[in-house]
Amino acid sequence: MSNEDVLNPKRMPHEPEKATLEGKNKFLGFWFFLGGETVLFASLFGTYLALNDSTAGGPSADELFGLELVFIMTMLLLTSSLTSVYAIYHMKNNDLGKMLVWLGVTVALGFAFLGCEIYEFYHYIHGEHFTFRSSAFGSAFYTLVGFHGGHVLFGLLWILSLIIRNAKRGINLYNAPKFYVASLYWHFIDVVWVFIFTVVYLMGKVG
Amino acid sequence: MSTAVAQKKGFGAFLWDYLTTVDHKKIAHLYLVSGGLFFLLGGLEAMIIRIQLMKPDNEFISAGLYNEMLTMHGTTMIFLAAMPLIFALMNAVVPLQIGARDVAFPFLNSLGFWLFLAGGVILNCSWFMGGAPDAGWTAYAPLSTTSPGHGVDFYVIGLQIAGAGTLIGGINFLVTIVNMRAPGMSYMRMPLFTWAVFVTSTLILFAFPALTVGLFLMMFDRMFGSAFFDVNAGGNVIIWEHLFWIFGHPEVYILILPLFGAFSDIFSTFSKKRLFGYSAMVFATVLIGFLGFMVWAHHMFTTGMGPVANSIFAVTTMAIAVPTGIKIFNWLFTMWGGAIRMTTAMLWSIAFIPTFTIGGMTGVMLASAAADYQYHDTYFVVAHFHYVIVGGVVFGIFASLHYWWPKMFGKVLNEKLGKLTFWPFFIGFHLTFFIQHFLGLMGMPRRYWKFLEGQGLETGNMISSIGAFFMAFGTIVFLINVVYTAVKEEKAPADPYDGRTLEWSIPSPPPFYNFKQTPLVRGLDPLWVEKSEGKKGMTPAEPLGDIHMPNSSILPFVMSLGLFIAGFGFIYQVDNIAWLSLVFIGMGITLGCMLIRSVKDDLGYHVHKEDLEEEGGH
Amino acid sequence: MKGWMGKFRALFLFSSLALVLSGCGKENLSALKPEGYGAEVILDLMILSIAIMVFVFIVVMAIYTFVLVRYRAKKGQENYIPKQTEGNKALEIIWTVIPIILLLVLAVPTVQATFDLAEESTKKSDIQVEVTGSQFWWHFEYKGQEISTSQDLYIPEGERVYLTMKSSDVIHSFWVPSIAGKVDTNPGDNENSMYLEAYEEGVYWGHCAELCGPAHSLMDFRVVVVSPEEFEQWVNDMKNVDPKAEPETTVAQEGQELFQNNCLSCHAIGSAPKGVGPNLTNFGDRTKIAGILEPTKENLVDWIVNPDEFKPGNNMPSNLVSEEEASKIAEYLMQLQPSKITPESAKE
Amino acid sequence: MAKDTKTKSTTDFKKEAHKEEMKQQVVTFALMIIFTIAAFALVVSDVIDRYFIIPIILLLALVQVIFQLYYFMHMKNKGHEMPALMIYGGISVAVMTILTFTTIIWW
Ligand code: HEA
Ligand code: HEA
Ligand code: HEC
Ligand code: CUA
Ligand SMILES: [Cu+2]
Repeated sequence: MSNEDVLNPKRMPHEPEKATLEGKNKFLGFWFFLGGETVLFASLFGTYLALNDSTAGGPSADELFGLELVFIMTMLLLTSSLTSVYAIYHMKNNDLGKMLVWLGVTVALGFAFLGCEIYEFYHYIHGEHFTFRSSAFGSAFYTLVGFHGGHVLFGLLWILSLIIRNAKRGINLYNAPKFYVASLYWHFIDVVWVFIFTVVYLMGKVG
Repeated sequence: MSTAVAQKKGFGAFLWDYLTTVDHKKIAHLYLVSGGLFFLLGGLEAMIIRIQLMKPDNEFISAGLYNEMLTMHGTTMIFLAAMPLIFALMNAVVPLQIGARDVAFPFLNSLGFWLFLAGGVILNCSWFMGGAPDAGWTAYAPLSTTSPGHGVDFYVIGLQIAGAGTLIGGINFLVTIVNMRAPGMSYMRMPLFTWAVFVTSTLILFAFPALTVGLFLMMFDRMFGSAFFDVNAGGNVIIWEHLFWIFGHPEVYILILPLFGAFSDIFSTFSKKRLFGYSAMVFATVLIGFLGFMVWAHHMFTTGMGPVANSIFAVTTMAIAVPTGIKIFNWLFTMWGGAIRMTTAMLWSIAFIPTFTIGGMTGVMLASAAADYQYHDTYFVVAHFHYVIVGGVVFGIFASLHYWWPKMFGKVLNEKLGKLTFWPFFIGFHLTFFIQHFLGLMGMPRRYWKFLEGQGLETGNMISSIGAFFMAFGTIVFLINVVYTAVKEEKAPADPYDGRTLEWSIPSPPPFYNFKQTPLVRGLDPLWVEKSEGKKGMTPAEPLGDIHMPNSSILPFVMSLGLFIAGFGFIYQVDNIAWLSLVFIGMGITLGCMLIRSVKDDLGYHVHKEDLEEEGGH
Repeated sequence: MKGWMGKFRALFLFSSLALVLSGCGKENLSALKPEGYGAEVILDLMILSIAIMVFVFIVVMAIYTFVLVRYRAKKGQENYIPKQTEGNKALEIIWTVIPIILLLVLAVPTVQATFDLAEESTKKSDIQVEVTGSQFWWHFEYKGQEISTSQDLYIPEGERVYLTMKSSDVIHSFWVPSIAGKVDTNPGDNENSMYLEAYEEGVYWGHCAELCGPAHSLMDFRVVVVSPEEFEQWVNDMKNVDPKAEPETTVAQEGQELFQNNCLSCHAIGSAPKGVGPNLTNFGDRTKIAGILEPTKENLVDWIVNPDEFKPGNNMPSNLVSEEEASKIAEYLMQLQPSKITPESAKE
Repeated sequence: MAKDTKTKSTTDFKKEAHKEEMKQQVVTFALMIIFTIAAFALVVSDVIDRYFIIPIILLLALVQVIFQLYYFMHMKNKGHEMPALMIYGGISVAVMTILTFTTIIWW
């Protein structure tokens, strides 16, 4: 396939993200990467579970966490997962405008989530004097949740740069895999969050 | 861009070529040279260790320096010598064996190399910047978290960066093998080296994240005051042990499996027989990879996990002997009935069998949990793992280098010098390490700066040290051979050994696009299949056409440079917060490069059919 | 690598095996000369595993030697193409099943021994010692007895002594090769346990087996095994120590004073919880100074003045006192012999 | 001309298929929201014994994740054999890791 064909496909195939060898590679490579990320987060979860009682006299999970904010954050992130599905749906229908809109919504929801998280951390640090250094529990908590937050931030910047870069040109076989893979990443972030709200917050509350 | 890099090149152009290359064959050269240098460095450190232990109560080097030496020896050998040398082989061979023109992600391939190099250089900078890490290659907390100075910081940052490179490399090879095989090359027709690389890459994918997390925790504890391993704030030092070994045990199979694959190819080629029990070999490789994840705690029998956990891990560990045994016997029966040619590559492979069997068997002895209460952390363990690592991995690397040298550099290594490399190394190896089993049982713990007089350990240590000199001699002969071959030997033909697999169907060294026409694979050992039907080479699977090639790029190098700079920022910001600026500069460079990579279209170029026709030949 | 290599290697293995079975190394240090229950159980396990391994190795080497002798390409065979065999189901099953059986033979006693050696104290009357590893010395506290010592651990012959193990800083590992295996001492709440059961009176060498800093290789200690009666005597003597007792000679008295002014902040005499430095109650009976030096007066003076020269990185400050003062302190320390039961009694 | 209509109808068919899938996605989403609310409600209301709550909310999380993977991330579609293999590989290592960290880290 010539480079022109890749940038300006004469006809969009059914799965534009997997139409070229590069696209197929990207698709597969990214899934594999997510397999590795699974172990990465499992190690962090394991560490958290091992240390969640090690409060060294500081506040415990039960005393610290409030569920209202976490619930809102969960809803934000879950919804953003759906909106990114919409974006890919429109990508497959070769409808750039709608795709960008939905990606935009996704990014907005993501930033809202991130805002909540920052607010939450700020509250713990300044309101409760619960920091990264207070105890092994503190270290484990901020590391696990912070790693997830870092992933969210990276995802947002990534999707944003894709939006800006491709705003003025159509969907083609070169950028379709990029959008697709970014959306996979976004879903994976959501998967991790499902476990965070369950294991960290809900189980922390149950005790 | 499309016309390949200028033909007549000065040193500058040559350097630029290698800095920007995304060609897997050149990346293989890069891995080989840097891995080789690190091997010499690690070997030098080993020599210093052996000189210190030559006689009792020796003061050749100080206690602190000894600990740095043994830590750096282990770390360098595993992460900076063995791993990259394996990656050199993977890069040089896998795409050729599956009939591909390049790897799936040429850009990432280059990035992986530069990250490894950046990490390795950072680690070794510690020597000149106030002391190397000194907590053992296992870096158990809290010795590592409380170790004064910056030594362990270099360990943490260096391994983190090098590890990221390895992870990228692993994913790259997985996708390459899944997606880029030539038509007809089904999974069950892949050469065993490729199979082994596939399983190894899977292990990398699942093992390295655990190390990444472990290193992050250690980094946070040392640099940002967190309390993961600080027992006074509720931390738990056992977490590090688990994270390290969840990575560490699979790591030793990451080291050995590719060479198991290489040995399979070598035995088969030089016995002129197809591999005995091919499907069993594949199955055993997969099984070893799988079991490799369930045994890590056999390094922790004396940690105190309790008899239940110890028993479980003892039994799972022993189970690995079964698939490994399947391999040993299949190799033997590959040679059975064959016509064995005793080339240097074959010599190393043949020496591997008894050596590795001994190492594996001492492994099973170690796996016997209760008995490990005696063996653990003694020279018995040192003997075990050098038998498997040197006898398996290093022998394997030497065998593979002799075997694939013509494919990598276009010349067959000199056979006489090859044998002169082998014999001293082989004899020296057994001299050094066989006796160490007994030293261990006689009560000599490992990581001992000194042993005292009157404990009956003198003779053994002396013999052991003498052996190390033989190994050094062998290594030096190898270096001489490399130079001699480059200068004196003649150009090698495409298929100097009457080979069986696809890499031997193209010129030595191959053109940058590897295969002018993708070959059609019609069975296991595809080239052999064609040859046995009287054909000269492979039948193409496609008509001659344009070849799509990736563009070179300096970005991987710059990205790694960014992390290199940021690494120093992280290490020194503990002393003075101003160093944080380096973190921002370095991360800025790296993230900036990522942004450029993401927004700048990079579609590669095409080598045109007409140009290919002009080249003619082959 | 011709056939003779294989034979040579087999021979080599045999002779070394003979070496193992006949035992080698020093009596009080080698894992191959068990003088206690743990070491004996483990040696049995080792011998079983070595036997299995030798069997496997012989089988492998037999095939190996045969193949290499028989199937080397001969001159003039350059164009010979061997038969391309795919495999052999029966053979493959054999070399899967036989190793499984061999491993089961090893696994069962392994699990048994693992549980056997994990036994913990059940009776109140058991002798229990709390072992604490510190950079680079060992502290021992006899539970319920108000006895604390360092470096030399006294235990009665033929009785199980239960140890609980912890660390005050980094991970160490407590290893007495000829009596039992080793167990790590972890900092924090992860306390371990093990037991010692020695068969013969004697002084047994112990090592620290986990990298713990520069002087890791010098963190030696000893287990002094005495008869049960002697042990009882020793316990009584140690309980009744008067930490303030005046030494006889005047030099020693001056030494005592100097010691109290300079050293008592770290070193206790008499029963006391673990301090920064070793407890010196029965220092006069030590087998070695700081675990490694012969217990002579010169060595002691040298140690007191400059401990770092002998144990790099240890936590005792150098040059606390002058050489002259050190000599007086040495006089005092060497006469701290509260009990007639000493390492000499263990040697009969 | 004829060719053109054919293209058009396949595109329509494609769109139809995508739409069908999209409906599934919305249902998936609704279920996920319900599960989430259920999990939070269980914890807040405190009606069930805590020993039961934890397995239940973990189960709910698991189901959600399966939804994400199979529907949102299309793992149910074909061409996902390798991704599934690697995700399950990752999950098994993850399970072992977490099992370890919840059982034998402290003793
Ligand atoms: C390439 C690297 C490599 C390989 C392949 C292996 C292979 C094995 N290792 Fe080794 N090991 C290391 C590298 C390796 N190891 C390192 C580096 C350490 C130390 C780390 C440190 O602490 O610094 C270590 C430490 C180590 C320990 C911890 C010791 C301790 O610290 O106390 C144990 C314990 O179980 C062990 C066991 C095994 C086993 C059972 C195998 C098995 O895979 C071996 C299987 C092979 C065979 C058994 C031979 C062939 C089989 C047959 C011929 C069939 C019939 C056989 C029988 C029936 C027995 N290893
Ligand atoms: C791939 C892994 C690998 C390899 C190949 C080796 C190779 C060797 N190793 Fe090592 N070793 C380890 C991995 C490896 N080792 C690990 C992981 C540890 C544990 C560390 C720890 O406890 O934390 C260890 C520990 C270790 C110890 C124990 C230290 C201790 O516990 O106190 C000893 C002691 O004898 C030793 C010796 C040797 C020797 C003699 C070689 C020889 O085979 C080396 C042969 C090579 C040479 C001799 C090079 C010769 C070249 C030159 C001399 C030229 C130099 C020129 C220039 C630099 C220009 N190693
Ligand atoms: C800051 C604490 C500290 C002070 C003060 C100190 N020591 Fe020590 N001492 C130690 C430590 C720690 C060790 C253990 C060293 C080792 O083996 O690693 C030790 C070991 C010893 C030993 C060897 C003990 C043995 O069991 O074999 C002797 C003897 C000794 N000190 C004497 C003295 C004398 C005499 C003084 C005063 C002049 C003194 N120490 C002051 C900390 C101290
Ligand atoms: Cu304590 Cu080594
Ligand atoms: Cu292992």
